[in-house]
Amino acid sequence: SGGGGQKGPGAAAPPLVVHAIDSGTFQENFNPFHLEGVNFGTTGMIYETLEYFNKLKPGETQPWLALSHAWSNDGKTITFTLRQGVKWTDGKPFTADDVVFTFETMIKHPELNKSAVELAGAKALAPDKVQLDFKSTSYAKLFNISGSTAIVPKHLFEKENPVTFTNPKPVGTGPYKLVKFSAQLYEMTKNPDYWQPGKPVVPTVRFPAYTANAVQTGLQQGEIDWAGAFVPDIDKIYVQGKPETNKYYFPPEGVVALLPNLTHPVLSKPEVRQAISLAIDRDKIVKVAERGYTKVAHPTGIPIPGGEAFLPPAYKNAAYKVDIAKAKELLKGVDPAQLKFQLLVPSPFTDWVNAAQLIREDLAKVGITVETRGVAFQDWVSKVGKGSYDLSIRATPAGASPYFQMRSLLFSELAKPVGTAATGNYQRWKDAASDKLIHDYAATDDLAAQQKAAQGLGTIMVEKLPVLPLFYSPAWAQFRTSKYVGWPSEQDPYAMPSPYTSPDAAVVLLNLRPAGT
Amino acid sequence: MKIRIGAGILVFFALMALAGPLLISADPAATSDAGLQGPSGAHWLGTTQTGQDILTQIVYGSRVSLGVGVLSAVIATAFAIAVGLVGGYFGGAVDEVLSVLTNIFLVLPALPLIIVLAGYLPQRGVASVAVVIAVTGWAWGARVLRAQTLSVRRRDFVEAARASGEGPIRVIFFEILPVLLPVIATSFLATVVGAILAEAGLSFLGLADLSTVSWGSMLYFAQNGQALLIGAWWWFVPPGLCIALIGTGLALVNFGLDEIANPRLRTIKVRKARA
Amino acid sequence: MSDIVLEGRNLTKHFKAARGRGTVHAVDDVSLALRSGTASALVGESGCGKSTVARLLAQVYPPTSGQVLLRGRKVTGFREYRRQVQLIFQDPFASLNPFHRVRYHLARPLRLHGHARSAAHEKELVAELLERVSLTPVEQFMDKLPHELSGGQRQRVAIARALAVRPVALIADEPVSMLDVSIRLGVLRLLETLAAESGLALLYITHDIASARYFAEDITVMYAGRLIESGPSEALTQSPRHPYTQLLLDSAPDPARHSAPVPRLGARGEPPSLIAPPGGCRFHPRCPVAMPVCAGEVPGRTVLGADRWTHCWQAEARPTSVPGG
Amino acid sequence: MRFLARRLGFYLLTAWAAVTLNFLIPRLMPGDPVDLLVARLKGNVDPAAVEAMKKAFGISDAGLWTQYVDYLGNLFRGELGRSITFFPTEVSTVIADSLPWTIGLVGVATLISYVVGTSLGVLMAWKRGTWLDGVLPAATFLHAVPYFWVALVLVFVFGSTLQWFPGSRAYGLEVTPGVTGDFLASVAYHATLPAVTIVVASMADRILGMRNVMVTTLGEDYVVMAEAKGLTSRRVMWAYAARNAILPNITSFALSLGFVVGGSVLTEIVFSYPGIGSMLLKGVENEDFPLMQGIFLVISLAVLVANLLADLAYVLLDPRTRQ
Amino acid sequence: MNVLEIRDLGVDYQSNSGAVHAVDGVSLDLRRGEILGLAGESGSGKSTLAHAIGRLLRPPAAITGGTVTYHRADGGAVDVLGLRGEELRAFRWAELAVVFQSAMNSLNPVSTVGAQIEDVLRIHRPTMKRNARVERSVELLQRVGISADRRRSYPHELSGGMRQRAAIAIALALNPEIVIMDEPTTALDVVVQRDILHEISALREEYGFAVVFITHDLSLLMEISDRIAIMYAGRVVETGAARALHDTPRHPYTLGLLRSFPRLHGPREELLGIPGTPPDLRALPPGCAFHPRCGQALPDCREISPSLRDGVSCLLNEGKGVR
Ligand SMILES: Nc1ncnc2c1ncn2[C@@H]1O[C@H](COP(=O)(O)OP(=O)(O)OP(=O)(O)O)[C@@H](O)[C@H]1O
Ligand SMILES: Nc1ncnc2c1ncn2[C@@H]1O[C@H](COP(=O)(O)OP(=O)(O)OP(=O)(O)O)[C@@H](O)[C@H]1O
Ligand SMILES: [Mg+2]
Ligand SMILES: [Mg+2]
Ligand code: NI
Repeated sequence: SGGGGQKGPGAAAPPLVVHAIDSGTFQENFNPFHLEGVNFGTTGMIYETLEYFNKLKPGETQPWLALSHAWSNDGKTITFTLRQGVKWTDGKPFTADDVVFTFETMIKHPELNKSAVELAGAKALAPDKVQLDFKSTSYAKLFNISGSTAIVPKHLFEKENPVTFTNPKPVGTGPYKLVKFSAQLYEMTKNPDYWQPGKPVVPTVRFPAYTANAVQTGLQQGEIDWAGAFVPDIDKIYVQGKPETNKYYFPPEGVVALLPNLTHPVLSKPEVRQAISLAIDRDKIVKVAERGYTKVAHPTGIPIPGGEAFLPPAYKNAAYKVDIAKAKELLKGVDPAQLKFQLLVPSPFTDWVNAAQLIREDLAKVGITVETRGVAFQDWVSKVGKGSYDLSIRATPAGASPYFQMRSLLFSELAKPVGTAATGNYQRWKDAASDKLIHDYAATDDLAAQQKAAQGLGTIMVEKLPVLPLFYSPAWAQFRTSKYVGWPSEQDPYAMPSPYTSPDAAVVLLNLRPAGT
Repeated sequence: MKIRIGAGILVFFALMALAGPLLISADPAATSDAGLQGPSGAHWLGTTQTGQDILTQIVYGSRVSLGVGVLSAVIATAFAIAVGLVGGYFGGAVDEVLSVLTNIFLVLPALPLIIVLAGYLPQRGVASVAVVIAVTGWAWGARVLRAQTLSVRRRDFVEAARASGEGPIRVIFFEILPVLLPVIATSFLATVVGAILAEAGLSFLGLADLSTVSWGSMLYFAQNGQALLIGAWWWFVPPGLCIALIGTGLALVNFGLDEIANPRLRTIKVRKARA
Repeated sequence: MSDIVLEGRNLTKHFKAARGRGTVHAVDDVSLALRSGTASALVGESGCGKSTVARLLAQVYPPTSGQVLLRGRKVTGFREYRRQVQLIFQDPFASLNPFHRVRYHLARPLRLHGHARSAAHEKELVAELLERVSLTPVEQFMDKLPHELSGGQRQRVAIARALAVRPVALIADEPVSMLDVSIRLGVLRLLETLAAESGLALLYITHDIASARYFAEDITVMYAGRLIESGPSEALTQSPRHPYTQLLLDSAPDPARHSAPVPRLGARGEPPSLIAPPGGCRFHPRCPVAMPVCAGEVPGRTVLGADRWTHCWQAEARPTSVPGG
Repeated sequence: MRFLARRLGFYLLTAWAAVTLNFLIPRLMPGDPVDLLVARLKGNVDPAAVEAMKKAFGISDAGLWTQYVDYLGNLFRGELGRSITFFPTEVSTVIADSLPWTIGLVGVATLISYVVGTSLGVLMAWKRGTWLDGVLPAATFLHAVPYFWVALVLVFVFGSTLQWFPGSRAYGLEVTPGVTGDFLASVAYHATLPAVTIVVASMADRILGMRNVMVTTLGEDYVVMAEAKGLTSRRVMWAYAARNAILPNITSFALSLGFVVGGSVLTEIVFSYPGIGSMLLKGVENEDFPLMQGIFLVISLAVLVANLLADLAYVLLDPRTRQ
Repeated sequence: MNVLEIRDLGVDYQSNSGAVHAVDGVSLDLRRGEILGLAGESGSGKSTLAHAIGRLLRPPAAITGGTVTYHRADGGAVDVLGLRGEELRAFRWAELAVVFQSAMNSLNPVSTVGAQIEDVLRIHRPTMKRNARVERSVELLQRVGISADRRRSYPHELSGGMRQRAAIAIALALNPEIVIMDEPTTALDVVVQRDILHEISALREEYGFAVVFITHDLSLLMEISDRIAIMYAGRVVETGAARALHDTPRHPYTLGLLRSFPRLHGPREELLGIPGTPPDLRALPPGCAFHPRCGQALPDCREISPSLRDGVSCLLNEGKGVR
């Protein structure tokens, strides 16, 4: 493509105003290694990953800075073939050295390796070939390796301490460049030398600072073109009777489940969990607590649509149905005096607080007394982590494939003894069959084999009820089609529509085209 | 007059807190399909987004709001009495230390301190919130009480009691304390207002227990539910109004007490002087 | 001459001045004796240290130096001392706790000092006390709160409270200066009778030297923290020996004078600061007849006869003549 | 001067107390920011990474005393640690960015509130028995209204319903920060509602306080005498009565600053104002202990300085303290 | 040659529990250049009367009736109670000045003594130059025995006696015809009191102003005043030349008062005092207010309220009083 970029009608194209993360002010931090505090857009728009994973279609990947990858050594080595002719925005070429530097930095500074990729080493085999070695089989971690690690320019980063470097003048390979920064607004313009010819079409992207409150007004007054906000009453505040232009799309991103503490003598009984599940009116929770913005979860917990292939065939069409009579029947053998639980919720999550209230009302109908307790977020983290709760509500992210979700939900190694903080499997599910299926999944690169393992895990979810899925946690995305069209939709879920997901947001931007074309 | 209006307001809210839940025995958290309805015959004050009845919430919330207010004021006042009276009565080094402590807590900004403390608080139940508010709210009373004790201590009747052989404890609690009761009442009432406001602020920031219905948590949910933007004034007006009204009631009683002590403060009808 | 009940010897009291600006020499080297059945007066202008002397004698303050003797002995027990020496304060509006009834004010000392055997006895004693101070009908007064009493009545309650302890010495610190002229007399008379009847040693502190003449047998005059002259009241008021006493007597209004314009006095200026009191005789800066020695040395006590003495270099020089202009 | 020296000593002591309190609170309270961060990362964290993070956040296992000494040392160098929310930005930077907004907003609002409130109090005391007495019940009511509720109502009425003033942010999207007329105008326009909130909510205290002191002062002999001297009402009211009544009012004003700052925290949050209050809430929500503490410290010290200024004003205004 | 004539003056304090008739039908004359003593027990209405004359009453006090007439030296008469606005301001201090009981309270604590004198000059003598004002204030201070360098002293830097002198100096600033002194020496001790009294009488000789001198120390009044009025329960019960009042008091109350003062000189007399306590002005006994305390009360005293005739208001001896 031409060095000067497109002139003509494109030059008059309006800027896109984006609200990604609630924030009163921005700090000048564009270091993609950072998870907290880094400004949105750093990964995706400025820095890019090796490959792109569509989280809405598990298994669908796209080459990005890497053209392809190849596993060897039983999943302990991966080799990437890199795209040629890509340039950093300062004109220097993008090479294998940059990739090696990026991964070596993660080895040197474990605190930057936030997704726990078990890297052992990185080396450049050729200017366009990079080999990464791992301590263990890492098929399942491909997303963390190539889908979420942003590659940084070695020639600039090697001069800095990557842990504390805030990178105020970022130089990336991505479609946009930072041009303006102030505490309440930063702005990016398109990279004229971007490697995807003719793209991006949106010339300017502006990121004003909005807090959770302010963004509502911003949406109402039409200041924002693209937001990822929870809007309590979306019809009134955002749509305002213009559904053709003021659109939104809330695809499932993970699953919110009721966690029964399996070390509890009563909750460890499957029939009790079954009864609880039968008594809960999930439709009402979705309608009242979640304002109808999401859907009741599939009993396997795997997000639908998108994850159909991972569903066990027997339960493909399974759905929850309230059955009070059956629930009562199941509880016959349990001493009613023991059916008293405390439901722990983080009180800042108001929708969960409301859901807890509904669960309480539902369970009361089958003779289970629930006391809902709202606690501070960190207290909830610590209590659930340590297993000192009866019932709780928690979200598990889907990740780029059901593996992460299932591992986090069911892997017995994550279940720590009560009193020790766990990082997953908070309900403390210990089941050899589940563990084997998780191992099977991780040990293969073959999609069919992976799907089979996932189906096995799904069956366990439905039959044994280690956790009780409630509803999908939605990804929030509001976008106006008055300036640009081409947004993801249920019909064409090519990327997560939320502006706060990276690098998906960049993919969305690259797909936009002016309204009326 | 002021006292009467103020006391009327307070009695109203006290009745609401004590007897209200007996009359309206609904669950304040109970949801329904009728979300976001304006005031009507079925829901006198309308409903929240999740269909909770606002009147029920107001009635039950009064318990928490008043409870936190009164509880922390009791704790703070007890502390203020201890510090103020002991320091003021004994004087000397004890007083120096106590009054520096008091002054420190006086200048430290209370709400930020409460926020920070609450931020660390693992359990944000009613009692712990009340304690945190009390911790930051006693200094004002202690300062006033100390100053008053200093002046009362010099009064002849205290000297006289000592001269007739009374011991210090008896002098403090039987001679000085009763005289300070109006001051204590004033500072107690002021602390209640402060504590109710602080609790509301904390809840509004989501730093109190939100699964208990209080006026503050109602405002939190109203704010989170964007009651403002969707024009659901019936959601955020009543709790705020209740807080303000109860504060007004307490303040009116307080000003009334002040006016009894200092009649000059009364508002007066000026009669035309003889022409 | 009756025996000495309470005696202060060389009492000195220094206070730390407010905000740490030096020392207040409130009382310096004051010796004073009270005899049973006798009313003595301590006279001096405002701020000269009268109340401080009273409080030292009542052992409300510990003296900086000097000692207080009760019947010739030092008493250390706090309560024991209170049982013997009682104080009546200037302001009847302030000396009763507005919260307690008359009965409480009188019953507390009775109980504290173990005079009451039972509740009934206590009530009896309270009634007796009220009767002694002429607050009748006693039943009616017993249950009154201080604000329901007039100033004179309050002062009577205060006196009754002091009496409840059954002291041997009573110190009345300006007991009537806050009362209306017309009711002063009654209270003073009451004190006078009590001293005479029950053999109390009474110290009457006042700045009104005329009332001292009427109600005390002897008068001691104080100036800027020191005693300057003492003598039987009639003799002292009719023939003062110290120039300050003279001045005090001259200054007192005399209704018989009818002499506008008011004559200028021999001395001018105001009482000295007690933080840096003048050296020598403290009166010398204002004294119309000061001699060089007055500024240099503190005059010693010149005994002028039975119970009469003064601290003045003039008296030293001319022991029998009356100084002043 | 002695008075000032004493006050200065007191403020130093208080500053030290605030600093120490700040040090102790996190160490006496349970909770570990790294656990929280791990929770937010939703699992999948390497234990080695946790350890490394602890180091990065400056969480130390050293003895309390050593930590205290280090802490004081860092403080003297102006190092407040790194924010967790805005990692790796230094807390001091975060504060430096947000403090000017708060100082500007609170400063101007407090000034207005003080001047208007005090003048109104003076007038109300002076004109007792006129229609101005009607302000009294209103002030009593406002005195008890939570700041954030006033803010909400103002946003509702003037922000969303009438749309006269913006209900959020500190300046418009269309202007670029800088010393330009456009920018300053935008800042003033955006600050209107928050400032009005603080003024409305804090003014009642000033009115009531000043009125009461003033009423008492008006009964003083020197005011009666000033009137007897045949001075004009204005002169009696201001030079004699208000001039004296303002003295006790200054002290109570200084002490109320803490409340105003507290109220402004809530106000900023409602208005998404980029000041220190919003940052404090962000810190609390994210368990960003370094940030929380840094902000609390700065607020405390700012209130202390304001108090010191009030003391200075007192000394200037009251000849009795000038010795 | 009256400079001031008070006729049937009444002042009430309005209160919820009924009106207090603090001054009730008082008629008095003040002659040019004389000292009129006003005596009476606490609460008998002396200050209220003084304030009423100076038009200094504040609500809840209200004048209920009567007149106060001021006669200028040139013969013109002024209805004092009818003065409004500018007239009243001009009348104040230029014609009638006031010295209050406690100088500490009647001097503005935050302004210098000199400034408080110059304040009067500036308002009343707008044409006077600054230098002239300073000169005049120095002159006045020196006249009352305060050295010129004290002009810039604040009240708290002066001793009690000096403050009282300063208050007198302020009162004399405009050479008024009348000076009202409300217990100007009560707070001072006898020696200083005598000094001040001397000063007052000397100044009066020099300037020839008339003085209303209020105190409850009757013996002091007897010494300094030309004529005396005795007040009881808001009424004047006896007036007369000081000597006459002393030698032949006609009202039993006056007699009682005289017999309450112990004498310093001469033989010891028997002190009689007055039994009972002063009445509550809210519930005055019917008839002569003094009758419950009067040893010689007639049955009629209980019903008939006597009026002031020939300088006494008493029913005894057909209205001639005790003797
Ligand atoms: N507790 C105290 N601390 C410091 N100074 C004191 C204290 N008590 C009294 N003084 C000072 O000691 C001096 C004597 O005071 P004292 O009260 O004994 O005088 P007084 O003769 O009783 O005066 P008055 O007639 O006004 O009652 C005064 O200068 C007073 O200021
Ligand atoms: N503001 C007021 N409200 C009600 N009553 C008042 C008020 N001020 C004074 N009084 C009453 O008016 C009466 C006269 O008071 P006033 O001050 O004139 O007496 P006084 O003779 O000057 O007494 P004192 O010798 O104590 O100064 C008193 O009974 C008093 O209680
Ligand atoms: Mg005294
Ligand atoms: Mg008076
Ligand atoms: Ni005579």
